[in-house]
Amino acid sequence: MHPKLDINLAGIRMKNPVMVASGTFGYGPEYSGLVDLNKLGAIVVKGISLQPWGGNRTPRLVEVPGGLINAIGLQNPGVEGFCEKYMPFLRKHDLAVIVNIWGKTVEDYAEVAARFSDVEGVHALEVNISCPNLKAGGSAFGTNLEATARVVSAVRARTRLPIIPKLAPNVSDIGAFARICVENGADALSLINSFPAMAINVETRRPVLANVTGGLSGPGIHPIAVKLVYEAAKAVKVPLIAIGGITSAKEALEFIIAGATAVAVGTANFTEPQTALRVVDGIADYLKRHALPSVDALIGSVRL
Amino acid sequence: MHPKLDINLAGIRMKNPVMVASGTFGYGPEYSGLVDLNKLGAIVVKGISLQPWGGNRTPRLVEVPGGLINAIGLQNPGVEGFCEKYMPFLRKHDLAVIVNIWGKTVEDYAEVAARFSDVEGVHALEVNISCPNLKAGGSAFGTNLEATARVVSAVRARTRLPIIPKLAPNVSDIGAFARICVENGADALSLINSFPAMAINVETRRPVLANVTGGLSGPGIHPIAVKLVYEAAKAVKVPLIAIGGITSAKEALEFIIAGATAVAVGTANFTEPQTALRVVDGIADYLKRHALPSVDALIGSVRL
Amino acid sequence: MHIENGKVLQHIPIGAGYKVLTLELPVIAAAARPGQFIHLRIASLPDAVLRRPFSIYRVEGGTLSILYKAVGRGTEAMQPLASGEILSVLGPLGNGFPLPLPAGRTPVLVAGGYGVAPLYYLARKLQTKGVLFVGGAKAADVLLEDEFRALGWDVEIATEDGSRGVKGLVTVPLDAWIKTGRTESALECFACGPNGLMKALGHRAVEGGFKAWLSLDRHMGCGVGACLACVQKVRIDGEDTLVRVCKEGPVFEARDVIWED
Amino acid sequence: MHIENGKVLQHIPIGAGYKVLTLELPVIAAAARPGQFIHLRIASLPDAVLRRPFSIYRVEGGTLSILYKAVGRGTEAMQPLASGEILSVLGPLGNGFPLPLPAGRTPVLVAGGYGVAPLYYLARKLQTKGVLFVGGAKAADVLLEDEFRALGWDVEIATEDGSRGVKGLVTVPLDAWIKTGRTESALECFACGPNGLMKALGHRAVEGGFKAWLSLDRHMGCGVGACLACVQKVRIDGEDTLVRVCKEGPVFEARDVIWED
Ligand SMILES: Cc1cc2nc3c(=O)[nH]c(=O)nc-3n(C[C@H](O)[C@H](O)[C@H](O)COP(=O)(O)OP(=O)(O)OC[C@H]3O[C@@H](n4cnc5c(N)ncnc54)[C@H](O)[C@@H]3O)c2cc1C
Ligand SMILES: Cc1cc2nc3c(=O)[nH]c(=O)nc-3n(C[C@H](O)[C@H](O)[C@H](O)COP(=O)(O)OP(=O)(O)OC[C@H]3O[C@@H](n4cnc5c(N)ncnc54)[C@H](O)[C@@H]3O)c2cc1C
Ligand SMILES: Cc1cc2nc3c(=O)[nH]c(=O)nc-3n(C[C@H](O)[C@H](O)[C@H](O)COP(=O)(O)O)c2cc1C
Ligand SMILES: Cc1cc2nc3c(=O)[nH]c(=O)nc-3n(C[C@H](O)[C@H](O)[C@H](O)COP(=O)(O)O)c2cc1C
Ligand code: FES
Ligand code: FES
Repeated sequence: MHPKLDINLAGIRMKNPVMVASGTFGYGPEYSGLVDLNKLGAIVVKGISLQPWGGNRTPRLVEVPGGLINAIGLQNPGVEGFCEKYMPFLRKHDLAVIVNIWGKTVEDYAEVAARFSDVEGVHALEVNISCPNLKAGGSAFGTNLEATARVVSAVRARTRLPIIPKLAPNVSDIGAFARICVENGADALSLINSFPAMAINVETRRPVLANVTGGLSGPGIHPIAVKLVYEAAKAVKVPLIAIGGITSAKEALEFIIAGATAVAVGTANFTEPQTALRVVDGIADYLKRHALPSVDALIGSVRL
Repeated sequence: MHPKLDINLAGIRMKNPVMVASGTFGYGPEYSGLVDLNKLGAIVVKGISLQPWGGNRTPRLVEVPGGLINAIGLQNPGVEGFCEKYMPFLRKHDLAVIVNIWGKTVEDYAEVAARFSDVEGVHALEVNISCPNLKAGGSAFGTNLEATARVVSAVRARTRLPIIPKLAPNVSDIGAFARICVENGADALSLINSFPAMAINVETRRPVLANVTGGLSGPGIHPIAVKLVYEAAKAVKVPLIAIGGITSAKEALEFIIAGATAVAVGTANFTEPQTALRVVDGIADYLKRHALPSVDALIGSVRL
Repeated sequence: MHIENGKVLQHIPIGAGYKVLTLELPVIAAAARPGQFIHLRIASLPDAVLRRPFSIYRVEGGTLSILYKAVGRGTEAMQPLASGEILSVLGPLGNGFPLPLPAGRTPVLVAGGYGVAPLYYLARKLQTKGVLFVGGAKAADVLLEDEFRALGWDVEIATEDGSRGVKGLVTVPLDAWIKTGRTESALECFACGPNGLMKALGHRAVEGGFKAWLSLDRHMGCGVGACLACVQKVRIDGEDTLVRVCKEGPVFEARDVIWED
Repeated sequence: MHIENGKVLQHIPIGAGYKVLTLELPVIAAAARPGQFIHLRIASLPDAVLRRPFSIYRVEGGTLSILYKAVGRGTEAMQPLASGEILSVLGPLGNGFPLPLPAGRTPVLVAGGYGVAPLYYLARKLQTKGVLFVGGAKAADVLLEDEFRALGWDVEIATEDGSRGVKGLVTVPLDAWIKTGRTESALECFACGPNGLMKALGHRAVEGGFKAWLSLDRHMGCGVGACLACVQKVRIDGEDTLVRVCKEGPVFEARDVIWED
């Protein structure tokens, strides 16, 4: 018997629940020589803003035990540049295209969302309210309930596409943020973004990253992410996309059992570009071994 | 030239800035066959409550990449039991004794603090408002500004000992928590406690820990802790005790450069019981190499 | 209790997936007693924050051996260990089996899996010879039979598939043996193995009225009594208390242990 | 771009702390060009989430070699690599040096540290012989001199302590050499080394009006253009833009590079 891997995520049909996370897989072409995009459930592209944006100075990345800290600063070609340069390529492939969007003001977010509404081939918008690398906007929104509500409702008002707010991990009550997003029209939720973090070169006594602080990602944050997904699943009914420290099917399965409908592989793409494909295979094997008919049967099946 | 390692932490004189963290070094005797307590700056004993407390069921601990998750549940012999069984031993040693205290109600905290006020050989109280393993109390206090204020002021009112609230990491604005603690009489601050986290056995689909969730500690959380210490140091003037993922002098030095006056070694005691001693030596070597006269000269010396 | 860097002297497979690892540990070996364990830092798993506990199987001169099987990350990472490599070892830890054996008692050893290891060390220290009850899934899983016989001990075997000795769990031949006219007061039982076996044996001891010492296996953090990860509920003079398997244990008297699940 | 598991064939020290690691990589080797690099996963550092980039030094048949030095965690962990071990390799990555060399041009290579590696690979591919300027702290740090001479190239040496060749940085003999009656338009420079050297050379090229190709060294994440960790500001037809050293680079024309610090 062949288990059903396909899922329905807020109306988006995906052939499997495995996606690649925003900022770790570029816009599609970068890894396409190594990874058959048609085998992925979805790609979440690097964060896009209204106008092109240059991001932070280098160094932008540093490896630490259990992961890495990044402060890319959301460099991107802007809505127009992205649509011209990358959408034709993405349209040629059979996978869901989720565009990660951000802005410095509520209006920015809403405007970007509006621009993407009628772009052919865009399946959903992931609303990044949790980037640790923006002075204005970013996690300033995602750690404030009222600001979160404003961004989500403003985006909701300007697009018919499914919207997926991406939650910040550095909050005390993830359930409250999940609920306020849903109350304001979120169709699904992504969690989590990277953790605000910092590394100091003790010899020079300077921060390693030009931006001083950055976002921690990788295997080390996975157990925290599982807890947050578990809490969010108790708080809301909408589908959850779980992100954080996935390196194999094992971590992905923990997320699904904790309550996620889909998962996204981030940092591990740098380590092993084919990680997402291995996760797909590993989930299929697991369902067979446990005689489960589908991914759906596993979602939130944790036994207390 | 021999650099000065001794520090003055809220009036507590310590021969060096290296302590062992609460819950990872017992009450003193456990590791004393391997570690000369007289070489440590201070010991923070396992959390003590008014009455003896049994803690959680087993399994209470699980190793994960980059650290471990614990859900001990604050098992302890209570104030009386602790004073009888362990204070005579601790008094015989030349190091600062900091008692980590907790309660289920504000009154509990205040009462425990009062009981310790006149106990000879106790140098300070670390107020644990951030234990991820308590349904009532614990991080329920530490993630709520108003509750934090109530606990700290209540404890302040009942003791003349220096009080050191221990902050939770799962907050959006650590500076606000640092400030409210100081406004309510804190003499110093400890940060951070372990992160709420969860591990699931995918084969059984059950949580690995009997308590379902626990607290993540170890090397993986260090870069997050550095960021939080850096933020707290900008927010308040009182001395900070930095905790999280120290395995060598390097991580300790990052903390001090970020703004900490002292550091505490936790999980690494399990890996290498003599870690704290090596950190002391490593800090001394570093000060020599950089021709720095004292630890004080290094505190908060990060160059932006 | 000591921390000592041990040089690997030997690392040999003994069948059924088990290996014997022998380390040069003069200081720890000199202090060791049967039933105690060591806490091993696995150098080839640098990111692991926890050591791994292993019972002491043999002590000869300045060397100490453990008998182990690959069951996960750590023990897998131990597989390639070769002579000359250095491992950080904490030990000896815990209290061993109570010695000496009271006069006139016949020692009865009951082992499952790696449990034969500490019991073999015990058998070598006991003046009186006795009988070992050892079980396994199939014939090949029965460990150290020849070693025990070489010490002059009787060995009673049970295998789940009946391919060797009695068919079933090791408790089957044990029950039979006890029934055949033993005076319970004349025997003293020492056991180490899976929790299921320890529990079954514990109940028999209490009901059958014979003395039994059980070596329990609990997940551990520090191994020295500091973290409270390894607690076990016991009843001591009528009072329930939590004791630390790494410190007050791993050996407990059957009648004191309170089985919660 | 490919992912290939490469078997270690050779791993030999060549002095000054450098080693040459040779891997069996038929697919990547067949596609490689001078100036490109590989992204290596260090198996003995399983917890490292990032690969490590290394320039391609030699390609022969189905084998590929890199020349490297231990400077941190990853390169330290590479030290014990032995024949037969398998490493996951991503490559060939980036754009190489522009070939062929326009007719009538003399190739001038300028190397610092590991920079000799990609330049040696380039020299082997160039039809025209030229001159290599190579520097080091002391005589022992001057790498591959014999290899270049064996190709029939001139080698000009500078050492900071003057123990070999001219005393000072490699730019000293270079300046002298250029001044002695060269027509700048007749030479084309290819360089790889520390950022300080690349910057110094870049300015000389712009002022001196000769063509120079610089291979830049930036910390990398993905190595394939996806993460934007490795960006460099360049001016292309009057417009400032950020390019990815791993993808549009690592080789850039000196006059395009904007040096921010
Ligand atoms: C007092 C004592 C004596 C022991 N003696 C032996 C022995 O002589 N030979 C032998 O083969 N095994 C023995 N064990 C079991 C041995 O400790 C485990 O097999 C080993 O820790 C597994 O580690 P791992 O990383 O391979 O497994 P993993 O499952 O990857 O380990 C993950 C975590 O769980 C812990 N863990 C997993 N299984 C066990 C277990 N059965 N008991 C305790 N902790 C566990 C590990 O220590 C580690 O912290 C003993 C255990 C205890 C408590
Ligand atoms: C295109 C390119 C080609 C290179 N070719 C060679 C070569 O042929 N021979 C050689 O010896 N070295 C070369 N390097 C440098 C080499 O990548 C670093 O020495 C190596 O990454 C250091 O890793 P580590 O873990 O030992 O150092 P650590 O400092 O422990 O590494 C920590 C992090 O910083 C990065 N890092 C540290 N130093 C450098 C550096 N100089 N450049 C880029 N990243 C760095 C590491 O990749 C890692 O991500 C090249 C670098 C680049 C970008
Ligand atoms: C280099 C890098 C760039 C990232 N860029 C973005 C981004 O543009 N937008 C966003 O929402 N998340 C971004 N992220 C966060 C990831 O999408 C993901 O949430 C995080 O890395 C945790 O997953 P991981 O542990 O699997 O990497 C970025 C992460 C990394 C490492
Ligand atoms: C097993 C264990 C028990 C702990 N018990 C306590 C406690 O009783 N009180 C407390 O404030 N913190 C407790 N902690 C948290 C540590 O003191 C420390 O804040 C945390 O582990 C982070 O430091 P580390 O990464 O160095 O371990 C405990 C941690 C561990 C691992
Ligand atoms: S393992 Fe830490 S108390 Fe037993
Ligand atoms: S290293 Fe990722 S874009 Fe260059």
